[in-house]
Parts: sequence; C-alpha cells; structure tokens
Amino acid sequence: MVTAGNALDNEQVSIPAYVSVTTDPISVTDLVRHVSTTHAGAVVTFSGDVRDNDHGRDVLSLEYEAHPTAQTILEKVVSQVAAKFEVEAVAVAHRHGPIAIGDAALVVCVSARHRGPAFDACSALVDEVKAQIPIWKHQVFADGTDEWVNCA
Amino acid sequence: MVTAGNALDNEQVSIPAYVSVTTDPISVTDLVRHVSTTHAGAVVTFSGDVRDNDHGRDVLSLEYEAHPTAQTILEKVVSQVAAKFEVEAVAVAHRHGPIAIGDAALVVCVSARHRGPAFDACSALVDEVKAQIPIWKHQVFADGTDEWVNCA
Amino acid sequence: MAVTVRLFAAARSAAGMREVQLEGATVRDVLDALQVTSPAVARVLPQCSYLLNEVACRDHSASVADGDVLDVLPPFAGGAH
Amino acid sequence: MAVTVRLFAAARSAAGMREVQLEGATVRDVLDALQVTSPAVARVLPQCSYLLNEVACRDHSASVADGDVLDVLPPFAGGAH
Repeated sequence: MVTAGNALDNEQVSIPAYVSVTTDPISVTDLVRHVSTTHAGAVVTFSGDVRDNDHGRDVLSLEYEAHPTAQTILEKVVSQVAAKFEVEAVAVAHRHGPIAIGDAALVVCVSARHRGPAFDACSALVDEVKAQIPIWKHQVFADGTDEWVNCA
Repeated sequence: MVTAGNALDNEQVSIPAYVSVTTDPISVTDLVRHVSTTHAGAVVTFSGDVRDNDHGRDVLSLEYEAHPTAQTILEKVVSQVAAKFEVEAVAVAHRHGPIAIGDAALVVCVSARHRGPAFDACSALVDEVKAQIPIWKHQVFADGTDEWVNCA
Repeated sequence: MAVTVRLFAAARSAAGMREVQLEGATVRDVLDALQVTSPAVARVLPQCSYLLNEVACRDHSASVADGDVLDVLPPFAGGAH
Repeated sequence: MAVTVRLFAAARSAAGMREVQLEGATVRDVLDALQVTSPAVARVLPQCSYLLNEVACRDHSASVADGDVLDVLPPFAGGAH
C-alpha cells in the first residue's frame, strides 16, 4: 500500500495502491483482484501491449530497460495521481526486460464507485506513468535496424 | 461479427465486435482475448460490478431481467457506437438473471492502436449500452424491501 | 382485435401478471383495457415505453391487428445513470 | 573528485560502455570529461537528464564529491507519446 499525502491542502489521502516494476509477465487478472471491492461498482483497466509494428516498420523483438529507481518513482507517481480522483483502489504494473509481441508492457487498473472517476483516473495514470517512469524501450526491426524509442 | 453501416455518409464501417447477452458469469479474460491483435497497442476494459449497497442501503441480492430483444439491440448499439472511433475491435457482454454481489453485470472491452480512442470508445459504449439495452435490475435490500431500479 | 400484452419488470410486478390477452382497435385502446384489468399497473405506465411486435411504438393511435404482441417496458436499469 | 558515471539505454549504446569513473569538481566537469572519453555519447547528451546519487540534478554547476554516482538518462520510452 502506498500512502499519498496531498501537500496542497494538508489533507491526508490514502488510496490503496499495488505498484510493481517487474520482469515477469503481467497478470491483468491479478491486478483486477488487487482493486476489487464489493462496494466498487466500476473497474477500468488499461493494457498497453507490445505491437508488431511502429511507424510502419515491422518489429521483430523488443526489450525494456528500467532504471534502479523505477519502482520508487512509479509508487510516487501512482499515489500522487490516484489522490486526485474519487477512486477506491489502483494497481499499476510495468514490465521490463525482453517482452514478446502482444504481451502487456504496462497495465493500469482502477476501481471506483462510479465509472466517470474510474475512467478519468485510469487515463491520467497511464499518461503520468508513461511520462515519468524511467524506463526505455529498445526495438529491433525486421530490416535489421534497431532504435531506442524517443532518442534521435 | 457485427457489421455497422454508417447511414450518415454511406460509408461502410466494420469493426469486429463480439456481443453477448448471457446468464453465465462474464469472463473478462475471454472478452480481452476477443479484441486482442498484435497490432493493437491499447486495450481498455470496463467492468460494471454489482455493489453491496445502493444509495446507502445494503443490497442482499439482485437479479437482472432481459427483454427478448436485448441481444439484437445490444448488437445494433455496439456496432453504431464502435464505428465512430478509431478502434480495432470491441467486445461487450451483459449478464442477466441472478447475479452475486461483486460479479460483473456489464463488461466492455476495446482494442485500438492508440489509447485515446480506446478510452473514448470504451466510455461511450458503456454509456450507450446502459441507456439503450432493455434490461431491468431488481434489488432486494437487507431491510426486506425491494425495488426495480429507475422505477418509482 | 385480440392483442397479447406482455409485461416486464416493474410493470409485471405491479400488475401481478406476465401476460394478458386484451381487445382494442389501437394501442391506446389496449392500454386503456390494461388499466381496467389491472388498476395497479396504471402507476407504472406513464414511465413506460412500448414495442408493437418488438418494434418501438411511440404513436398510441396506431392500429393493432389480431395476434399482435404489445410489450410494456419500464425504464431500463441503466437509463438514468 | 572521482565520480562514477552510469550510462543507460541509448547513452550506453552510444558510448559502448555501461559505467566509467571520471574526475571533476562539478557535474559539468564530469560531463565534459565524459565527452572526451567517449565522443560518440555527445550526440545523445543534449536530450538527457541526470541523477546525482539518484536525485534529479538540473544544475550542472552543482559540486560533486568522491564516490558520487551520476546517472545519464536518455528520454524515457513514454515521454513523448
């Protein structure tokens, strides 16, 4: 559980959060279980899966590299973002290491009483996690070239 | 597969859609499998679960009743809404009959190349399906009273 | 004309019956006959929508034929959310 | 001051090394020394951010101490999406 202190209004906000940076395959079912409660009416889940193409080029294989601080930073980002929404619980997992095409690299799962906050929080978490987590993506293309995504 | 014809501009749009009105428990894993493709980078899933309370009253048990046209109408709504978004595939299941607290009554799953359309389409599908599907919800409360939701 | 009226959800609960055969020349006639047969259902009808042979029917002056099926649909579970 | 510089992702690929010990009194000194040691990394550095002992470091005039660790971080995978 990650406890988020909202610095703006000195109000303590604590949304139960499961956060994982892992080389293991991500189980969406497990993450959903982490956020399930009998009084949460809505669960919204995002799964960011590895594609077989990027900008029209066929991707043969890819690998994510994580900085040693990735888990700590992910916990901080998740608790800060979750605290802004009326949600019951959140679960976020980011995978690193080699990943097979079609496997999930990032999964975000949010439960809430109502679906509006569940959708909003899930979408905001995906945006902020992707922007802030120190993880890099290395793609090898079918034509033999390779690239670190976002690095010219 | 449901094929949607867009009457407004005579353009034929066909988004692969799995649609089910069922008394069986809904498997989110199965629905996700229905929308998965190796070139869809984002999968967004909504699960509307049965809550143990409503407007502050404890819910003991509940049951959904479906009109015989529910499957046909769901197919129509899903294909119309899906055609408005840049998505790869959608899967929608609505359960009826008795449902245990915590089980899913409605699950909507959308895959897309990019996460924006996946979130938008999933949210729009939930709104339109809930508004248009001829299904009723009967709740029995802990205090012995019961109600048909939305009927005074 | 003999029309089969099918009652769903809150309409069925209020009327205490699932289905009834009623006479009339129009949808309005049949609904009037329904309220005579089951005064309790009158409370629910203002919120209801109707299907004639499973097609939406908003015009209550529409004619009905022998064997037609008129469905009485209370507001759907998700309609107001 | 002897500082350990750790290179990640595209910076490591460009430099062809994962870690190097360099001398300097400030972050800027150490980065200048890095570009002398590995001219190939110079192309990547303008896009990079830095951590000094795993804390974000934007002020390149900051002093470094013996044993400090300076991490070179290229843009993250999700940063531009």
